Amino acid sequence: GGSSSGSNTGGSGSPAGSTSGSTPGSGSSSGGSGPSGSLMIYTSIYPDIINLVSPELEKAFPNLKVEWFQGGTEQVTAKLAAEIEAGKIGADLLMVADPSYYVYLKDQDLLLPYKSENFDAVAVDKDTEDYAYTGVRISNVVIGYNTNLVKPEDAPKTFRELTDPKWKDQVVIVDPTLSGTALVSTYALSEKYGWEYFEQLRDNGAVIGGGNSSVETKLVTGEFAVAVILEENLLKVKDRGEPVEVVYPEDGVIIVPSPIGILKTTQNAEAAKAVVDWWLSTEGQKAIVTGWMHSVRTDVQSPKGAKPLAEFAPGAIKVDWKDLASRSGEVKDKFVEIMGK
Amino acid sequence: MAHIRFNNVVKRFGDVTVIPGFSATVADGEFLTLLGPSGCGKTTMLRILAGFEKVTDGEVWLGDTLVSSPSVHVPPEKRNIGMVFQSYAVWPHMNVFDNVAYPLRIRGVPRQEMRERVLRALEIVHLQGLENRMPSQLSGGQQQRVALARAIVAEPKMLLLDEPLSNLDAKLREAMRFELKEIQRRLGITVVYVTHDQAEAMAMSDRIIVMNKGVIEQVAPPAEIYDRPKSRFVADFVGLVNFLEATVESADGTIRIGDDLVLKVQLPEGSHQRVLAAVRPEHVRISREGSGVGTVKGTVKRRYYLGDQIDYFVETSGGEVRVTGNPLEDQFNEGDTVVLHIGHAFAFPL
Amino acid sequence: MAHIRFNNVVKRFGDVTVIPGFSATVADGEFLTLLGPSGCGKTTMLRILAGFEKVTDGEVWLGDTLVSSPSVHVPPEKRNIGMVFQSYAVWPHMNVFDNVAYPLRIRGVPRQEMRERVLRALEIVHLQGLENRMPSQLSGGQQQRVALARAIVAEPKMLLLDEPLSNLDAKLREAMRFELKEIQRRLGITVVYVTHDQAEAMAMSDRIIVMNKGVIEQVAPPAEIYDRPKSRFVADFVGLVNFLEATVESADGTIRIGDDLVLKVQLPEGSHQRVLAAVRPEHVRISREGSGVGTVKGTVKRRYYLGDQIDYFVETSGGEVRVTGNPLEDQFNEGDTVVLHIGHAFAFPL
Amino acid sequence: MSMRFRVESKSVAIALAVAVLLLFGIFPIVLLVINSFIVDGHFSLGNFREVYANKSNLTAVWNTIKASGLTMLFGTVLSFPLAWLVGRTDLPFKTVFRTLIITPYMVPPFVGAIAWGYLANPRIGYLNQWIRALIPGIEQGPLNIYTMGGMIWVLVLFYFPFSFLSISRALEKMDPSLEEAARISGAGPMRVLKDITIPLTAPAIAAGALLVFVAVASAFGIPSLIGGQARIQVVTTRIISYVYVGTPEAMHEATALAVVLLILSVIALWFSNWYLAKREYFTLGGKSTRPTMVELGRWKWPMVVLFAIACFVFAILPVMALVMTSLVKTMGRGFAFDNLTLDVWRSVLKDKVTWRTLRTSLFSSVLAATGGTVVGLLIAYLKVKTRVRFRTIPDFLATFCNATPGIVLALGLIIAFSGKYGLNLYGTFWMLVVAYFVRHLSYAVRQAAAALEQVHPSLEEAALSSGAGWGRVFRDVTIPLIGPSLVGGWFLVFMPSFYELTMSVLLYSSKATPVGYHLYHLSSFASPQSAAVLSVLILILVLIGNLLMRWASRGKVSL
Ligand SMILES: Nc1ncnc2c1ncn2[C@@H]1O[C@H](COP(=O)(O)OP(=O)(O)OP(=O)(O)O)[C@@H](O)[C@H]1O
Ligand SMILES: Nc1ncnc2c1ncn2[C@@H]1O[C@H](COP(=O)(O)OP(=O)(O)OP(=O)(O)O)[C@@H](O)[C@H]1O
Ligand SMILES: [Mg+2]
Ligand SMILES: [Mg+2]
Repeated sequence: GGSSSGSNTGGSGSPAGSTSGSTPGSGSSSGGSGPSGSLMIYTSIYPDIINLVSPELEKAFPNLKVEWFQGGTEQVTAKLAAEIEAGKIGADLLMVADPSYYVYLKDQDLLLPYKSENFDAVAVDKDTEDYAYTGVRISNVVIGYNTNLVKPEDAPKTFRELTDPKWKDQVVIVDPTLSGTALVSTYALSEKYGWEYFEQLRDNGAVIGGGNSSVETKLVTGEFAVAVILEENLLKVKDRGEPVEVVYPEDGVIIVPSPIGILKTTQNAEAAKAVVDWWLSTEGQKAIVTGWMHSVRTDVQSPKGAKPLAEFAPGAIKVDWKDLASRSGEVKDKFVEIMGK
Repeated sequence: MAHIRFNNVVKRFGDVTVIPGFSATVADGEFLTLLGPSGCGKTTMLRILAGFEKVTDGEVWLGDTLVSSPSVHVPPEKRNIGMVFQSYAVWPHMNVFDNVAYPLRIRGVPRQEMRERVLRALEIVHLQGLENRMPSQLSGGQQQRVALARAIVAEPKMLLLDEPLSNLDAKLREAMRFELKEIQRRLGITVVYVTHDQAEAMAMSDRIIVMNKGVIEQVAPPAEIYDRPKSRFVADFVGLVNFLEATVESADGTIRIGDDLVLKVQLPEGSHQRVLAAVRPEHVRISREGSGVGTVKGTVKRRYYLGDQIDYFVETSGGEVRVTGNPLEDQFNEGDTVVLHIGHAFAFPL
Repeated sequence: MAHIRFNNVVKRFGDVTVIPGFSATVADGEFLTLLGPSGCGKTTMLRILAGFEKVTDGEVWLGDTLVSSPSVHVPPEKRNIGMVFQSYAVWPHMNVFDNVAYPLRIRGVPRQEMRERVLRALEIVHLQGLENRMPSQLSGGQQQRVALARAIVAEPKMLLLDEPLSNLDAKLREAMRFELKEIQRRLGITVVYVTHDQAEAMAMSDRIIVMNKGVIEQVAPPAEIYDRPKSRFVADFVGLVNFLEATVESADGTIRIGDDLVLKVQLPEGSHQRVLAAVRPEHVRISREGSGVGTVKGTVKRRYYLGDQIDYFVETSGGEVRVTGNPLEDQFNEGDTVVLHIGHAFAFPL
Repeated sequence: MSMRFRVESKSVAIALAVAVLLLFGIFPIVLLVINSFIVDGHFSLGNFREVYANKSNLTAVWNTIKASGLTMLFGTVLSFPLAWLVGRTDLPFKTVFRTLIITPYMVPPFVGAIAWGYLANPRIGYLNQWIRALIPGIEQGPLNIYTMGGMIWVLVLFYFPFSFLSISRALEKMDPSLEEAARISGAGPMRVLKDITIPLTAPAIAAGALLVFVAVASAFGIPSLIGGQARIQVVTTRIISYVYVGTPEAMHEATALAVVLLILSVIALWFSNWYLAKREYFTLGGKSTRPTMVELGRWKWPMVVLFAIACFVFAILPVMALVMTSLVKTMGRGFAFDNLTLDVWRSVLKDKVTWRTLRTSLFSSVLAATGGTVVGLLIAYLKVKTRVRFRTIPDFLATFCNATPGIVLALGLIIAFSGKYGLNLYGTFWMLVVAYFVRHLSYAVRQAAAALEQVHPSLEEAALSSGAGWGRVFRDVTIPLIGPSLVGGWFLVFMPSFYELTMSVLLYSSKATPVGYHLYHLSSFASPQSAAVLSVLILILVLIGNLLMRWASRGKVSL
């Protein structure tokens, strides 16, 4: 590692105009009033959640100026890759969806080990060796269906069932080349059922509907009856009154415990650590739940309309994040090869 | 049939009336020239005849076919016309050969014959050897000749030529004139010609139309236009002329100009006390002395040597008179006292 | 200082040598005309002088400044010239007024003065009242006059005029000639003029350069060019001429043409057995009879009426001779037997 | 002589323009490309071998060539007659038609793709529903936008304005006597079109075709939304799948794959240069001729109807689909009278972020478009009007920048301008301006170059001999003569910059958030309806802007 160690002058690399003049540690020295200076968080959590937590963070850390760069997981990581190349990482804290990316960053020695005071409360995958990252929110890949088109009793019960002729030309799935969570589900399903599963899906007329939001629209408008999609998308539109329902597949929900991690190059490690603590606290986790995701803590309840994690977590499909981290390109290629014309 | 008839043609651009009313006929095989001041509507008439401008009113007939009227419009390509545009309109993306070959190509002339005919046309306009040049590599006169070659190559029934020789030198012009005349005679085609070169108009035309502000002033064979101009405008526009105010002395046509110049002319219709006498320079002989009817004394004010002739401006009691002298004959200098012998004059109402 | 010096200027386009070598000087305030066949390089020379073409070799000096050489190139806008392009180059996006006003605008002339000067220039070219027209609403001749007005409006030190009157009728041409000459005299500017109109060249120029294929054939005042052409080419190109083969009878210049025509000429340098005699049509008098030195019998073959003159082509034993007759005098018809009196002739080596 | 060393304003201006292009466009791309040759700190062709050995990538290359080629072909074939109708005939309402027909260009392509999804998805597309209602017995379809044909259809609609704008301007500028000379030679109108009009407008046609080709090859929105569902991979979607791995190594692989787009664009540009170089195209000369409009006669009203139908299909239908979507309460129930609401409109219009991002985008894209027009004009001038050696190189370089997919270019910009090489723009408003400028510069170059090809040199020379320096000539003669094309080029840069998404998402900062980011966020996190509202809003604003411009310039400047 070390290729990107913070040999550069303070604060200048921050992309979102962070004008922090803070010297390392300046935040930590100021005892009672908490960390100060500024902190840049790169994240893929929804902007409405950011809007929600911003005032809370402000309350919790009155001297800290928290800035956000928000985008899809893929965009955030692409940006980070370029910054790594330029040797100017702008983020202090990273909160993107795909856990395997943290495996990669850790391998590159880019993450700052930190065992949060709330670490033990986290009930999902976390780096228990080095404390380089820890899950902070949980997204689940599930099945959704349009209630205008499918009666609850007819709804598919398993991922496997989607290859059944009953669902011919009715299924829409998310593109793993565009979405990190879809990459995870593709990996998980191909590991569980082999690539034949996707060949069968293809032959059954399943369609790649783009990213999660685009698939969501196709399901909502009734263009497709069934979708393999993130639970949070379904919960959100269902709440809005759209005709969709969630199915937690019996052959295993795919749980994606999205982590939080501190970049080694941070100039304000104290603040970063404090904010990690906050996110893992019950306040932070409540915000997560408002955003239709599940909390990583057992003491925070599930989002509205969702099954509690505990009910489906045991039967979830296990994902080997290390393996995925090293094979993501291969998985995408294979998927494209199978689904492509 | 390339007999042309203009039937009270009117042309307006927006609210500018360019042709208030134009009626004329051109016989089959005739060489007709439009002559008139810049901006009088010559190009407009040619364009109407070619079918590029619709008429605002009136009719144009080609033979027995009505080709233009406010409701009828035969498109240009159906009129079998060759044309040289005042702006040349040589196609910049084709070389000389292709430019000239185009009308033949359209007519589907076989390759070999086409080649021959194009080369012949290029020879006629003295452009042999430049077939492969692009127009931008040609001089102005060369481009004009490409346009000319293109107009004649297909030997159309009718040729419309808008100042086709204006950028050529005297020698080449004369050669071209000769060739054009030759083509016209050989093929018996009808030519409508626009030129501002009087010698050209005189030498080539069967008839000349003198236009002024879109209106026909006179239609007649060249000699008649020159010798019996119908109006002061025609006399003035065609050839050089000295205008001198005169008093009518008697009804048989004797007029007096200034103190001592007495001339015999054909008086214009209607009775007039005073008329405008018009005298062409070449109808005046200049000499050292002389007297009698038609002579007047004067002083040489200015003198211009033109090579084949000398122009004198002579001050007389009746006004300044321009005279053309032959350089071979007696020459006069500025300030010399001379006598002018006026051989012929016309008279117009003042 | 608008004294111009061309120092062995060479111009090649790719591998076409257009100007093989051109040396000449133009005095301050001189009116110099370039005369030559189409494509001989006149426009090229003007463009070199204006600074639009770089020279391949040689130098151009304006006064004491080297303005063009293979390594030096003063841009056109620094040369203080006015120019009329053979293609007019009237700007289609500006109306007449703005086109003409442009050189003044560049020079920062105040509004009111600009307006006056533009209107004056438009008056000079007879375009009053068309200030607000767009070029596309003008006739060819009108556009050309806009170009002329634009060239003179700023009264530059040097005027380069490339066939500026080619699309104007005789009347307007003469008026323009007069105005140009007037401007030149008043301002004492240097004018380099390209024309194919010989009368124009003769009447206006202080000196004429006759060019042929990029090479200077003769530089001299008009009368000298006409009366003492240095070469057969010049004699032929400037003015009309009859070429007749002749045998030298004696070293004092007596030559014989055909059977019976004996003339006295100045023999060309070097000794020759046979020479080419050149006779200008206006140096020949045509009559019914006569005899002696310088006379020859012949038959009228063709006759062209040109208004102010009549051209006769007379067949003699020495060849066909073109003669200019005055329409006022005795007229001859095709077939008539006539006698030609030759007043003056030159001789060139065969 | 001191003259020899005089610094000309012309050379300085052009040199500056080229320098700007090199610094902001070429430098970042070259950095990336060089890095793509380095594996583990050594020079290696490994990335290239890896990427180009992959069968999916090769299929994607072929699909890209096919999609770009066909879009270019259909786009050109479609725009020529339309451009001819508005440029050379007395077609009634042509100013309205001219603006309407290019409205697809005023809508972000990905939104357009969504709109066409609403219209023509085989199951519940509005069009299909209507057709099925009219013709009973059809179960599905009959239209299916999710096919190669469907994708090309949408691509054509969104990219043909390149061709339409440049061709219509060229036709307007053409000296009609050139066509008349052919008519009089006996050629009928169609023959004249083939022999004279089309060859003489070749620079404009080629310019448009080239832009369409390169733009489509480097486009992501439409191929991803439509091609994805149609299972058609193209180079950009493949590149994205590399980039989205989120590691520098994958980024290098993405760059290696992007190189094929650079090569394709170079081939296309080289081909067009080669074709154009053989001829001259001065159709705007020193002698003005009357601007004769072809009279359509009895074809007039049929043509109006045809054009109106085209406008309806190209512009009104998709916008209508967006508006309909934006008005429904729940998308699940579709467009029904008891399911309508203005809430989405209200919330988007009331949202301060909407207006803030619109403002940011307006400023950045006006700057990018203006800068692009100036630099593009100079580069085009260098190429067309000078005899300098290597004069065509900057044009190639601008085309490179255009051929580089936005995502790759954005990565390059981050690497180049985050301070490592002395200049730190990253995270500022200026980064957006630079990105938009670089990516779309070649639109301006193409438009200007095609227009300059037509202008006879004597028009500039006349101004020089009037005493104007080069800068003045440029301002007074050159620019006004090709003005309409420059406005067209400005618009072509402005519009995609205004709603730019791919690069914006990577380069925005909290202080300067462009509307493209907002749009992205609305469509992926909020509701597709708010994205529809925002797109329609952008469209309305642009149309108003156009009207204002036309009004302020008394009809001289408009689209
Ligand atoms: N780019 C070029 N390449 C090759 N030859 C050229 C080029 N430009 C001009 N020429 C040739 O140079 C010669 C001189 O051209 P120029 O325009 O100077 O002639 P000109 O004397 O003005 O003729 P004109 O009286 O017909 O206008 C012509 O024969 C022309 O064909
Ligand atoms: N579109 C137009 N709008 C207004 N007036 C016009 C338009 N086109 C031409 N004119 C005018 O019509 C008149 C006739 O033009 P035309 O070109 O026929 O003249 P011309 O006789 O050919 O002149 P020239 O000898 O100068 O070429 C001119 O006075 C011109 O200004
Ligand atoms: Mg005319
Ligand atoms: Mg010339």
